[in-house]
Amino acid sequence: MTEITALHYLVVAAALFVLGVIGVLTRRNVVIILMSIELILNAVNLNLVAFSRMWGNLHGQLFAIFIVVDAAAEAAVGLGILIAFFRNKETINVDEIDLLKW
Amino acid sequence: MNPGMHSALNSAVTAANGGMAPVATPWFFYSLAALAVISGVLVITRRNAVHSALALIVTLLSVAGLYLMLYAPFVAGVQIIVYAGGIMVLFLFVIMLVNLDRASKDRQFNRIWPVGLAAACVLMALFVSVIVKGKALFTDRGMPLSESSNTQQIANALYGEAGRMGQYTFAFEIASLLLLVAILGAVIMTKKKI
Amino acid sequence: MNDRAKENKNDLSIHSLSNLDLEAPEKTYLDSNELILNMGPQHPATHGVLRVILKLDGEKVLGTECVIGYLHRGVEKIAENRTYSMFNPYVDRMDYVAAVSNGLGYCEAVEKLLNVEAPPRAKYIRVILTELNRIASHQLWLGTHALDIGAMTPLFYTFRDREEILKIFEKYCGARLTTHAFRIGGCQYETYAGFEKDVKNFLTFFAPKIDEYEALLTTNRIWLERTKNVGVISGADCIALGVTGPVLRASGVKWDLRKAQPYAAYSEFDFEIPTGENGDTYDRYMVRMIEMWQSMRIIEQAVNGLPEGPIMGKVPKVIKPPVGEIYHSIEAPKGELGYFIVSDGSTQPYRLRVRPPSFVNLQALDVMVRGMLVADVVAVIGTLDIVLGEVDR
Amino acid sequence: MPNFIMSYLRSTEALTPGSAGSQFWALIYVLIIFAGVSLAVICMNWLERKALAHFQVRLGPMRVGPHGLLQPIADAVKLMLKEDIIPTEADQFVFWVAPLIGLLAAFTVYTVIPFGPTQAVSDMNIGILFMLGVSSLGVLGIVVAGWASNSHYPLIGALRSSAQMVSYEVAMGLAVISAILMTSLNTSGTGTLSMIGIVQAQQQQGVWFIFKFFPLGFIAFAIFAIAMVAETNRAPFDLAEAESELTAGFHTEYSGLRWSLFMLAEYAAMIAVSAIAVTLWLGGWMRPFPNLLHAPVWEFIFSLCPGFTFAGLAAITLIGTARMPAHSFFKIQRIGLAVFAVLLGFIALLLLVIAVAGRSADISVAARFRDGIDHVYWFVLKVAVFMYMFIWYRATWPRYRFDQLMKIGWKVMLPISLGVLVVTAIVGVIVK
Repeated sequence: MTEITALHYLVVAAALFVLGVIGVLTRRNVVIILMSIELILNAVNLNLVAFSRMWGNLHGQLFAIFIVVDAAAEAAVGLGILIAFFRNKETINVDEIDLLKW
Repeated sequence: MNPGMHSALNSAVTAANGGMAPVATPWFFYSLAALAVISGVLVITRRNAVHSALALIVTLLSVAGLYLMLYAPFVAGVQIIVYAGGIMVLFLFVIMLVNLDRASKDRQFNRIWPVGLAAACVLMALFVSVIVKGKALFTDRGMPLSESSNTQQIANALYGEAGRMGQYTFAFEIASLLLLVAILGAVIMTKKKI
Repeated sequence: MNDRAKENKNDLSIHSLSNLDLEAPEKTYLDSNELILNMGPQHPATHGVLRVILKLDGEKVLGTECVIGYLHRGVEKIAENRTYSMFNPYVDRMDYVAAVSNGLGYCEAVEKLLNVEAPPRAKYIRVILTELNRIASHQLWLGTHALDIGAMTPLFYTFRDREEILKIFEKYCGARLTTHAFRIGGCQYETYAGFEKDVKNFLTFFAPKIDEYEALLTTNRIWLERTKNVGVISGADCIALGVTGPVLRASGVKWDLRKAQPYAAYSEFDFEIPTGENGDTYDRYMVRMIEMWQSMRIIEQAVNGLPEGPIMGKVPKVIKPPVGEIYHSIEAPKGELGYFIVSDGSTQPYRLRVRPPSFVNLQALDVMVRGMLVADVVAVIGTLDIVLGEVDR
Repeated sequence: MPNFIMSYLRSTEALTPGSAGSQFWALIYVLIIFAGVSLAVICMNWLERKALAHFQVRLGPMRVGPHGLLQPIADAVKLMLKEDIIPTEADQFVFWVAPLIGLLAAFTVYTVIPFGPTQAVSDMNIGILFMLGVSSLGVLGIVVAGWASNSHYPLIGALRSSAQMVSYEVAMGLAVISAILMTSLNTSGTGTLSMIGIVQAQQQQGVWFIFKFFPLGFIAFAIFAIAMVAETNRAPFDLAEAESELTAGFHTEYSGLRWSLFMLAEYAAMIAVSAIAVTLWLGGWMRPFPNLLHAPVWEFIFSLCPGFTFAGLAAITLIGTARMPAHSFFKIQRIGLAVFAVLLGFIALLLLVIAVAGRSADISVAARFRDGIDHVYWFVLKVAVFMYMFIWYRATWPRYRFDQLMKIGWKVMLPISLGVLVVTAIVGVIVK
């Protein structure tokens, strides 16, 4: 087998990124859309860490840590909005969330 | 405790600081990558949100494994603690709170799903072209990272060393502010009566 | 019962049995995500076969509904088909952990109807056995109550010590639980040789054991947190609901039939009636603990002053009370235990009605647990000290 | 013998097999630890039932084997043969996979637990982070089990326990950080997250972290000791499986083998968190006073401890054999107990021989072996104390209510652990 280079990781990350984009663009369930966003963020993280390895410095890893922080904040706020919304509309389908007020 | 303990200890410390042969093999990478991608597919195709969440956990853990292979143990640890242990529990919690059998019996994909899929395909084509054309760009450029002092180096970058501010100290503080805002936002959003 | 149940009397579904608005869970909604939880009849903390339907908001109790009758044996109807003497053993099966008290209440009621009186020695024996039984009942309450709140160990301690009381019962009348110790007009059995010594031994044996229970619980922080301000009920509410016994006294109402309407030989003894202040679970716990001490005091006085003499009053061979009705109540361990007997002059009661303390006290459950958490429901069921045999009869 | 077996044994560097890159020995260690933990869970099961019984003035299991020694095995066989019921309405796959998640999380952490300076599968650079992370995955198994059962009691139990575990993880993590902070109080000023490194830091500083900056280390330890009980859902924080309230909490619908997997995971997690506490605050594998009583004679005396412990156990067992009732009914049990006593005595003899042999030749195989036994012995002894404490808590205390539990977690433990962390940092800077 060949040695694993940064390219291999980029392929995996690209695949995860595309999967996340498909999830965001096609699913109706908001929870799954949020999970797809996590997939996208993970793909980005994987890229950053792979580049960090490629260049031999730590900036990529540090960025990845900041993105994890961001993901945590995003999940908390996103799920908070989801609950607030569910309380009012009793639905978690995005295409029913098409009004800017309720 | 044997008398030779202290010397053994010192040698252990020096050995840990020096580089050592990685145990990981290509086989390991391929299985982790396959696991990540397959469960990624499951995340976006499952009807039931809990199944999706479980699949996402598998993805996250295999990505953590990939981080370990990339000599980023601290990021892997953060990934496990924050993502798998924290965020996913939050997700499962919310899924249970809004547990609607209806949602899993509904139509799963929105009406414009062909458009979304097409857009994603275009994106994928872009990625493929970048990877194919720029293959030569992605080879190792720098010194291999040391796995054993990874945490210390990250700490130095975040908090600064020897009295100087680190490169990322300011960003770190901003991140804490972001988390604070997120906490407040989540509380305000979910609390019935404040 | 709601309207639906009235339409269909045979409908035993959860909806027909409940006053709660059970339609709500149909529309799950986060602001009112009410959850209907069926606690029992097979549940470790319902002390038998009580079924409590809980309406919950998360873990907060919005309302409760007790479904009883799983242990119904028709004791009151049986009484109409038995002679007065034949019915005597049946009352032991109501509150089976305080069988002696049940027997005492029934025998005294019939005696009142017959207008006979038990001789002093019989009365003293009755007091001794009843108070021993009160201690046994409180021990069982303490063990199960503590187990409900999560402390396993007191259960085994109390059962170990309760054994000593049951041994005395066994020696006295041959039965441990459903004793059938008394007869109408007195006692059937004379005390066995060494009875007084056994009882005195028990008193010296038991005093340090109460301290042992208290060492585990009374000042335990977790116990205090679990019982203080839990299941609070005011004295007025207690009286309105007819709640009696330690529950009433813990709410600050000093009402004990042993003092208020002395029966048996209680007027001759010196004892205190403990009362609480807050009417919470902790006060009820303390009241019962002090009651055990007071029972020991009474037993001590009774054993020391046990008079000589006959143990059976002048009762005809065939018990045929005159036409009339009588209500007689005693202070059972759980509260006021009353017997209402209507006699038509025959050998069998025309109608017999029991006022069981557990049944009446159980009504307070809803008042006590509204707004509390699920864990408190368990604590409150324990603190009410119900026996389903008595609730359902 | 092949090189891949011997190279690790011959290496003079004291490294764990994982760090030395010896996959073969890492695998052997994994198997040993897996078997050892399973055995420890079985012993713990027996001990809990017996100790709890004696707390509660009863005898506990007495029938299966002498003094119920074979009871856990009988239970295990029963549970394996029992029908495994999956409720019709349950989510089959998730119901099936939930106990495995818990078990996986509970057993994975053992890869970094150091039973000795080399007696660990691997010395991970992020050891303690890894342990906290993986052990926090256990909550997923519980949440998912409660959800998959599709029943009210398990759901409430799962929600309770997940909220509980997530909240106590915060206080736990902060207490752990204050211990990690203490590892950096050396000349170079760099701390470590490695489990072995933490114990070695205690060795270098000459003090267990529980006594460091007294009472700061002790408070952090106490917070961890409380949080770990909550983390493993044990009394008095066993709300998730509160028997009197929720019948059995999240595993109400589970039966047979799957239920026993939950139990296995719970006990394995208990041992794991105790091991963290021992590693972080109680000097891990170190024997008492390694820096004060370091004369060879003390070395020798302390190395006799494992042997004498087993000898004591053998003596107790012999006394038990002698005290068996003289009825013929007990004949087999008496023989069984005697055999057990002889077995324990044999182990004691072996350990004593190794200790004596290790004394005469300092760098020999026997000395290495003796040191290994010593390390594992002291580590296991310290963990066993915690295990006993778990039983003791259960026998003594009532159960907290959910809101009280949350109040303690967020309003008491979290501020205290934060305060301890800050004060530890300040004191550390001043001392330096």
